[in-house]
Amino acid sequence: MEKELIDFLYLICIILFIVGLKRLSHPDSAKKGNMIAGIGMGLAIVITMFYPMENESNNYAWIFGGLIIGGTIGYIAAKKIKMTKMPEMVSLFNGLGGACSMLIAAVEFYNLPEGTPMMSTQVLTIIFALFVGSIAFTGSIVAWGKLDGFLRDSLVLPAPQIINLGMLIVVLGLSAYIMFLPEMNFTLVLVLLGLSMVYGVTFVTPIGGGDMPVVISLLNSFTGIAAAGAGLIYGNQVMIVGGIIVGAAGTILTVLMCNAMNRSLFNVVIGGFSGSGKSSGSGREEVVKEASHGDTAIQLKYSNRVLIVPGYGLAVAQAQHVCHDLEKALENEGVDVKYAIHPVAGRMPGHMNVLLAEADVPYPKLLELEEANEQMPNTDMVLVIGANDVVNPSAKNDPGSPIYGMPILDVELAGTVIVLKRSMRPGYAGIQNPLFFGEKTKMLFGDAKDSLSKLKTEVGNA
Amino acid sequence: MEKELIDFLYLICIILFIVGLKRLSHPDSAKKGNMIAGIGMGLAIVITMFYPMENESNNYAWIFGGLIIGGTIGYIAAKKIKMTKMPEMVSLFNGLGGACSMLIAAVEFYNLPEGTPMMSTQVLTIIFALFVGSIAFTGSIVAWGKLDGFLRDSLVLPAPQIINLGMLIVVLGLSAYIMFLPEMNFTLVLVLLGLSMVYGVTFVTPIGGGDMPVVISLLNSFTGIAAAGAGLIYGNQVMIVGGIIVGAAGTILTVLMCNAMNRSLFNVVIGGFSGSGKSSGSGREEVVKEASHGDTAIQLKYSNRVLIVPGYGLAVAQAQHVCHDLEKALENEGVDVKYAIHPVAGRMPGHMNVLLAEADVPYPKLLELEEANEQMPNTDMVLVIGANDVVNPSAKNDPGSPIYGMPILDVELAGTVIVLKRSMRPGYAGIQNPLFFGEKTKMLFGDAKDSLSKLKTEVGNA
Amino acid sequence: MKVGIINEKLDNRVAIVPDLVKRLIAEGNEVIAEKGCGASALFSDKVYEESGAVLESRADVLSSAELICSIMPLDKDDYKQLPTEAIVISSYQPYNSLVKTKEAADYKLTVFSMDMIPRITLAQAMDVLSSMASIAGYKAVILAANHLPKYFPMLTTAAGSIPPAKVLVMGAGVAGLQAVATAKRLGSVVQAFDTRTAAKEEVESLGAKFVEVEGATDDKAAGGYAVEQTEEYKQKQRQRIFDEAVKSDVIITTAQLRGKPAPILITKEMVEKMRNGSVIVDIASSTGGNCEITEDEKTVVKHGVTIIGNSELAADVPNHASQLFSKNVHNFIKIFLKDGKAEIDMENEILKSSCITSNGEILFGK
Amino acid sequence: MKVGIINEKLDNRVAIVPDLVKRLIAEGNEVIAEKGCGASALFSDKVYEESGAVLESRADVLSSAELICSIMPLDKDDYKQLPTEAIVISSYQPYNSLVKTKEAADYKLTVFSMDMIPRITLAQAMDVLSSMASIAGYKAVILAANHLPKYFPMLTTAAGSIPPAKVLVMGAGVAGLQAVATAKRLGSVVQAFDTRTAAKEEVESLGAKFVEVEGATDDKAAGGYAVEQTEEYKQKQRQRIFDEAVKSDVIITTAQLRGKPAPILITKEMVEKMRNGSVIVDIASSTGGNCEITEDEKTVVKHGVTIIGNSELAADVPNHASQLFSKNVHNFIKIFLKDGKAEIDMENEILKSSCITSNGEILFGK
Amino acid sequence: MDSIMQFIIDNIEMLYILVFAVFLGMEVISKVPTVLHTPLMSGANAISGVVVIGAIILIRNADPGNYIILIIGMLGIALATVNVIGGFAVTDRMLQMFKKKKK
Amino acid sequence: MDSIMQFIIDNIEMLYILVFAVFLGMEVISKVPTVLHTPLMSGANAISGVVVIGAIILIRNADPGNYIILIIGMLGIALATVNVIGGFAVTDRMLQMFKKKKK
Ligand SMILES: NC(=O)c1ccc[n+]([C@@H]2O[C@H](COP(=O)([O-])OP(=O)(O)OC[C@H]3O[C@@H](n4cnc5c(N)ncnc54)[C@H](OP(=O)(O)O)[C@@H]3O)[C@@H](O)[C@H]2O)c1
Ligand SMILES: NC(=O)c1ccc[n+]([C@@H]2O[C@H](COP(=O)([O-])OP(=O)(O)OC[C@H]3O[C@@H](n4cnc5c(N)ncnc54)[C@H](OP(=O)(O)O)[C@@H]3O)[C@@H](O)[C@H]2O)c1
Ligand SMILES: NC(=O)c1ccc[n+]([C@@H]2O[C@H](COP(=O)([O-])OP(=O)(O)OC[C@H]3O[C@@H](n4cnc5c(N)ncnc54)[C@H](O)[C@@H]3O)[C@@H](O)[C@H]2O)c1
Ligand SMILES: NC(=O)c1ccc[n+]([C@@H]2O[C@H](COP(=O)([O-])OP(=O)(O)OC[C@H]3O[C@@H](n4cnc5c(N)ncnc54)[C@H](O)[C@@H]3O)[C@@H](O)[C@H]2O)c1
Repeated sequence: MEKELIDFLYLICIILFIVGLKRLSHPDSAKKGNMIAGIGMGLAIVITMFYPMENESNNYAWIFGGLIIGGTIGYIAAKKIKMTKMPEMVSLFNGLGGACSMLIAAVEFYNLPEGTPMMSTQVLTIIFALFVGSIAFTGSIVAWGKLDGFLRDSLVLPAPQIINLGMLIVVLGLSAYIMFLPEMNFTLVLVLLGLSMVYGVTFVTPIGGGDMPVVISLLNSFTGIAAAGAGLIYGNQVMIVGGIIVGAAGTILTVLMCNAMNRSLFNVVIGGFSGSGKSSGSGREEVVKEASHGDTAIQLKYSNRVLIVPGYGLAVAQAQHVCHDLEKALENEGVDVKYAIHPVAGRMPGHMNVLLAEADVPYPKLLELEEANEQMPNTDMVLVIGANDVVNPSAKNDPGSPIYGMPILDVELAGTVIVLKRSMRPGYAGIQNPLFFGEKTKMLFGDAKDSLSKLKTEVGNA
Repeated sequence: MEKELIDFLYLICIILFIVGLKRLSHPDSAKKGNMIAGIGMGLAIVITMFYPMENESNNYAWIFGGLIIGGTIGYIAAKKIKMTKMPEMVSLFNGLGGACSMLIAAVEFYNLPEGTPMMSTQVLTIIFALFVGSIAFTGSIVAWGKLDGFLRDSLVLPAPQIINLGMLIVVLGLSAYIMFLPEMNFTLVLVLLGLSMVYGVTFVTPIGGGDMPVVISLLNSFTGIAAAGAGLIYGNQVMIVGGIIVGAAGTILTVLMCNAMNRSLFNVVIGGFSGSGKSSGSGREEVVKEASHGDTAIQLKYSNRVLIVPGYGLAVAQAQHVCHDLEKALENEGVDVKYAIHPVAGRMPGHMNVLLAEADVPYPKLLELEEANEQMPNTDMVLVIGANDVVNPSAKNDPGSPIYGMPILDVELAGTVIVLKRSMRPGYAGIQNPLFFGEKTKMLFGDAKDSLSKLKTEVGNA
Repeated sequence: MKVGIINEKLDNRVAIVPDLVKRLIAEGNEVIAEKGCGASALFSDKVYEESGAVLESRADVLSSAELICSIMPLDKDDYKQLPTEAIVISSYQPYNSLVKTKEAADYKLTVFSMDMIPRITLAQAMDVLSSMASIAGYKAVILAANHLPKYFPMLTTAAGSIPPAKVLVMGAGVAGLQAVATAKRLGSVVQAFDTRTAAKEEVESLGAKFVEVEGATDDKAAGGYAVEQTEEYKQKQRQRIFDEAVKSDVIITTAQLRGKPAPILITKEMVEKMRNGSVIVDIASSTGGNCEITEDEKTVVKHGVTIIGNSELAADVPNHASQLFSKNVHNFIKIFLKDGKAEIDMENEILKSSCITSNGEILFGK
Repeated sequence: MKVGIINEKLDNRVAIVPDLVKRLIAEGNEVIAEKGCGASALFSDKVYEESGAVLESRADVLSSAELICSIMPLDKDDYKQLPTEAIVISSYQPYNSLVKTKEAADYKLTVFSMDMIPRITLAQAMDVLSSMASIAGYKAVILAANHLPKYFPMLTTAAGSIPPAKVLVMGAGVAGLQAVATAKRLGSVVQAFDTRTAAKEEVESLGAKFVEVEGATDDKAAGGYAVEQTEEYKQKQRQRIFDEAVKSDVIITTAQLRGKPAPILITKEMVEKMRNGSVIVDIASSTGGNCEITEDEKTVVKHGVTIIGNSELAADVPNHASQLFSKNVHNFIKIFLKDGKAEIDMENEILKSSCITSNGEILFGK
Repeated sequence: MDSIMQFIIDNIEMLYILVFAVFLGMEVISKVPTVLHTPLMSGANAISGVVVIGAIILIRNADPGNYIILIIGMLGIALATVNVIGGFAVTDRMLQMFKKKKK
Repeated sequence: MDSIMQFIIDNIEMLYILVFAVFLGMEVISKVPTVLHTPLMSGANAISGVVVIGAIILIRNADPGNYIILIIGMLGIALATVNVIGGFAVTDRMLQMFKKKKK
């Protein structure tokens, strides 16, 4: 086929990528978007088989071999992995993509015709692809390890900032040196490759486990850029444009993720991801997991049964109206929402009744303790809003606790528990609550009214 | 300068256009966005002065003459025009841009070297620019006339759909004919130009005045496409890309505007804009102006004082909570919001008090009739929510009215009045309300709860 | 014009409050008030004096006033002392009984009965039926809450849960709607009944539930007053009310028919089936009551149910009730009192409808 | 175990309601009830019988019961008939007066006073102080609304506007908070006062305003009970209360100090300056009242202000109050009653604190 | 037709640019709040005055003696400039109302 | 440096394309709800496996006897394909939870 025709077909692939990404960014169309992008990729691979070459030895057997092996492994891995392990998987996949760029760059360096001037765009391009691909490769592997747990967070480098800066200078210096040489020195290239891979490791290692999603997104954009670099080597449009688009999208996504965590891009890129105390504990200590408004909202929206446990904090925040609004928004989405009223929630008998009546929550939506506890196992999500003592499992488990013997709402029987409060401070009884460190629990810190209205907005958006 | 360098600089202009448009689509950055786009345009004009030409006769005097004349007229017109007349102005401006494309295309046809084959991309391009530019030109002028009022809406063509289709076939046929001729026939080109202009007129004429904003947006995208067409004639990147971007953006904007009016693009393009009864009255009859949620929200947000007049409809819609939410959202934006409580609003004494107390509206926010009427002249906007009789000026002006003599809330003393109700149906007294046809009044049809929650969302977005 | 205020013998309210005295004087009138007239409505003689009223004995007030304002009709003793040209503004409720009207006619007095003012938009500001009914609706709920041996709102406490009280409001006119609103405020579960079709929307506009009984005769033409319903409808209605009533903790009845006895909505049988301790407040008691065994102006306990028959509940909120009543009176007076002079134009719809007797002739019903 | 229920001589409530009778019997006990014991709380003898209780005369109940439950302390006549090994569960309020306790000690009875149960989390379900105070807070507002010659909520009507009533709640404990909530529900403007620092947040959590007086002595250590304040503070407080009180239409006072007379928060002077027709409900009246001129268990009108002194308002909502009280009693009994047998472990904190006399010895205060 | 196909193949990169420009134009606008519809339309309209570039090129190319073309060209420049300058100025005025008020 | 400048000038249209691609990449994502961050990242990651094209070209160009290159190339293809196939499949699974439930 003519190269121009191929390029025209590649344009279609690119359009499919763009449309796919676009659709991926809306919940309703995301699944389709993913498929569209996949079709684009398939088309690109097929087209490439017909790409006109100087030296068409083709070697289709090798190609199909690679495709089949990779495809099988990828598919099985994706299907077998547990839902909770998906981010790790993405990170690993991403590393493999980076590795491919790296390999291509290395081979192309090796393939460079005798006497190619080193100081050329071509060499620059190859070095770029090599460098970025290597970082994406090893960085992703480290991120994977951290998320999966086989690499410990506590493995800390001394003065990571300085090490990273040093590594960067060395790698860039070596690259320049290679280009200034009169002719190719493949050994040096291999050294460069090695150093780049090490840099990938030192880049990610200092970063706390809680920030890994951001890092993965960043490394993903690196992979995209590396792919674009590899594309430049061949002047291949779909690689260049596809890679750049992923690079740009990944960068923006990284920024968005930082924003969602209330961190700045600067803090992330320069500040070396100095893990925020709260989210990155050191494995053995009790760790509090923080929830995000977005994820909570989507989880709520796609639940079947939700139980709201209001407490004194709901009253303090005067969040009863917003709470009712959220409840109605969820009901609109087909979620069954009820309230579990603990007899001593709040600070006076019937405190919660007063509040919820004010917000016009219909009486049949209120469940009493026993009823609520019966329904707990069939409940997908519990929203604990400014309650504390009334959901404290110590009352059941810890005979030494001052509240031992008080009946509580057994929220841990439900699928997921989200606790809305401002801090880790205790409630009326003045005691710590083990629920907050529970397997199923996530904390959504902030004033209850704020958090609820954000949740409501996100439920509307999602 | 080298053409490539120019193209590189043009890229910068294009980036400025894109960034400008991007910013124009957010309220906070819109002003800057406009400036950025303007800078891009200035840069493009300057660069073009250095564009390499085969035949550089330059004729700078003519160029500067044109720029100065056009610039002066444009600037003065833009500054002098009344705020309310701006849409007309935009339409007129747009027509002039289209006219320029048309002129360029005509001249370039005329300039075609002897013996150019007619069946060529070049000729096709020129004809395209000529055709689209002409439509944009005359269409915009008609739209301007309709908005300004010097062209009457009642000027109706018989069977406009058929006329338009016929015109289109004739124009396309003539274009094809010209291209199939062995050599250029400039007379025919002038005929084509004339017919295209007529088509522009017949295209817009059947459309009701209320739909003009949509039409202007559509014609604007035509102008952009025409500019791109003209750009193709010269292979000029900034014209091509700039024109295409405006064309695409204009088309999307048109669709968005249709959506905001609850009309489909189909209804607009094929259905020949058959004016919806409500918004396009025939000049002399009393016309009800409909407000959009977006515009109302922005007006509210940028008001200093807003008065809410609740009525029975607020109670029927049970919209008291949303109403309070909107009030708080506005207060957050620094707007002073009060409620004007008419003594007989609702269906029982104190009906509004009961509602607003339920929503926890603080008592000091409630004004009585006399107080409210005193404040009316200092009020920027009045939101009449499901009230009718209590704001009916007939009680003051029309001795024959059954409610003559009842004290009313004199909302017409305020800057703007937005009435939220579901239809034009009368209230308790069963009589029509002249307020709804008033100079300052706009209707926001729909259930009060719906409308209010949309307003609240828009206030948040804007 | 000399305006007289007297002490109501059977009522806590007063027809003209001190605030209004000031206004009347500012408008060029004189005001003479019987000593102690405002006491039970918590307006002391001192305040009256400060407002400019001259305090006199009842006899003096009656004999010198040109315009007498009262809440309840005067009696024969009073008439004797009044000059015949005196104008009386009061509530004679001629639809319920013409006795008082006849007495006034005998003395050739001109009487405007505030309750006869037509319920047109223009007259809303004079509508004592509305203003008093509104207070009665509120008070009925407060009374019921006070008598009920239970809580109104729902309450979940360490010592167990208390379900919300069930309140049924019969007749969703002005009083009924206000009762609905007040009962809802207090946290009870409220249902309401009415035969007017518009009532459903009105009840729902207060967030309460409407108990629908199909087949009601519509009454748009009756200008806001209820009309008598068919027998079949009444039967259906009784069954539905029966079912709801026996489940209710509180029933508030307000259904009235102008010039007719109030419809019986709660039978003796229903009362017997109601839970012990339940409360019925019957605002329609003066025209016979909506409950079969209501005793007017009495609170009785029958079959374990407390039945309060009181059509003048507004008198139990005398301070505010007097304020609203005076405002109504003032708005009414303004129609014919210009610069301290009465100019009565009998063509005026409001005056025509509300003048029940003049010159010895009974105009009511004409 | 034979559980006895007696008719309260001075109270409308009953210590054990029929629902609880069923439970007790299911748990292996017998229940004997005095005829008519539940009548005033609207539980008929028939229902008691249906629940499984044996109805007897008072004498029979007293002489055969092993465990007697009552709301108010028994009197000497009763003691005479009781076997000495009998256990009495009631509210003796020994902090206020030891007379009744001494009498019981004289007869060597074992008395558990429900009001002495410590206010720890575990005992919340037995806390009669809370459950009764909560009802009292509600009832206080209903009573006030019933006595006030005004409307509680704001009302804009064709006959003029009525401003909302101003309610001041003093002491924001259980009763006070419930009063705040109820008054807010009714649409009045509510302010509340308390010396506890946590009270501000609690009051605001009900949407009402807290009247701040700076310089209060904190009481975190006192386990929920209020402590006495400094003289300077009291002065400041009195001034602030003065200012607010004279502007209020309704004042509800609930401030109590355990074992001491209630603090005087409303002086005679303040009452004099209050508007005519205002209402004060003093829940602290049994320990002297927060208002200087409160008369316990009486409703008096002084200086134009209605002052209701009643510390047992819960008795005015007898049906629900009895339900809650029984639930409290039941939760308490469950501590020591296993399979119909009493196993009293005096090491148990709750039993230890609430047992005020046993074996002729007064344990209260030990 | 062949020539058009050829044209496309010859200008494949141009085609990329066009397609991307269309996407960009659409994307940039896609989530504008209703309140900005009119100003945005006005701003886009000003940019569509980019056709002025064409008129400038036309004149610069023209024979200095060919007055017809020069006049038409100048007219074109003037018209398009009205569109550009007027357009940006009007947009700016419309956007005045979005100025934040001080609280 | 000059050569780089020259490179840019020679490939001006490529530059347009690149710039537009960057813009498009950014625009397309700019308003994604937080809940979609992870799936979107995963989807973008799958697309970044487009580098597989490079590996294919590499092999197709390679000397059929040069086993080192062929093996490395095949490895590259395999790795990139894991990225592509695995990426799309994982994304798809993540998006399962967005399926609308029937009301
Ligand atoms: N019901 C009664 O009659 C009564 C009477 C007296 C005492 N009590 C006691 O009160 C307790 C009631 O339990 P509970 O679970 O309702 O309350 P809680 O245990 O006191 O916990 C309330 C929680 O709400 C959070 N909170 C406060 N303000 C908030 C805001 N604006 N936004 C979000 N969260 C907020 C606080 O955490 P942050 O500070 O971290 O936000 C606090 O941990 C029990 O211990 C009960 O024994 C009850
Ligand atoms: N306050 C009293 O004591 C009392 C007692 C009896 C009578 N009235 C009379 O009632 C009237 C009160 O005046 P008003 O202005 O409050 O009410 P109104 O004149 O009855 O008008 C209410 C308006 O609300 C609109 N509406 C109804 N449902 C709505 C919904 N869900 N969403 C949005 N709009 C809705 C209706 O128009 P659409 O159908 O087009 O939506 C209607 O025009 C006066 O005429 C008064 O005399 C008052
Ligand atoms: N035009 C005005 O401005 C104006 C002023 C005041 C009242 N109104 C209207 O007049 C109407 C009646 O007011 P009112 O309170 O004085 O009426 P009312 O006291 O005469 O009757 C009270 C209610 O009882 C209802 N009723 C009658 N028979 C019944 C039955 N058998 N079963 C159930 N309900 C029955 C009536 O429909 C009415 O709603 C209301 O709709 C009110 O809004 C209008
Ligand atoms: N631990 C528990 O589970 C539990 C159970 C019940 C009550 N409590 C708490 O105990 C506290 C007191 O409850 P209560 O209602 O029985 O108390 P109470 O009846 O003893 O006193 C009522 C209120 O009056 C206040 N007060 C005392 N002196 C005052 C003064 N001079 N001025 C103003 N206010 C004064 C007190 O601070 C208290 O809030 C409350 O905070 C309540 O939440 C805790």
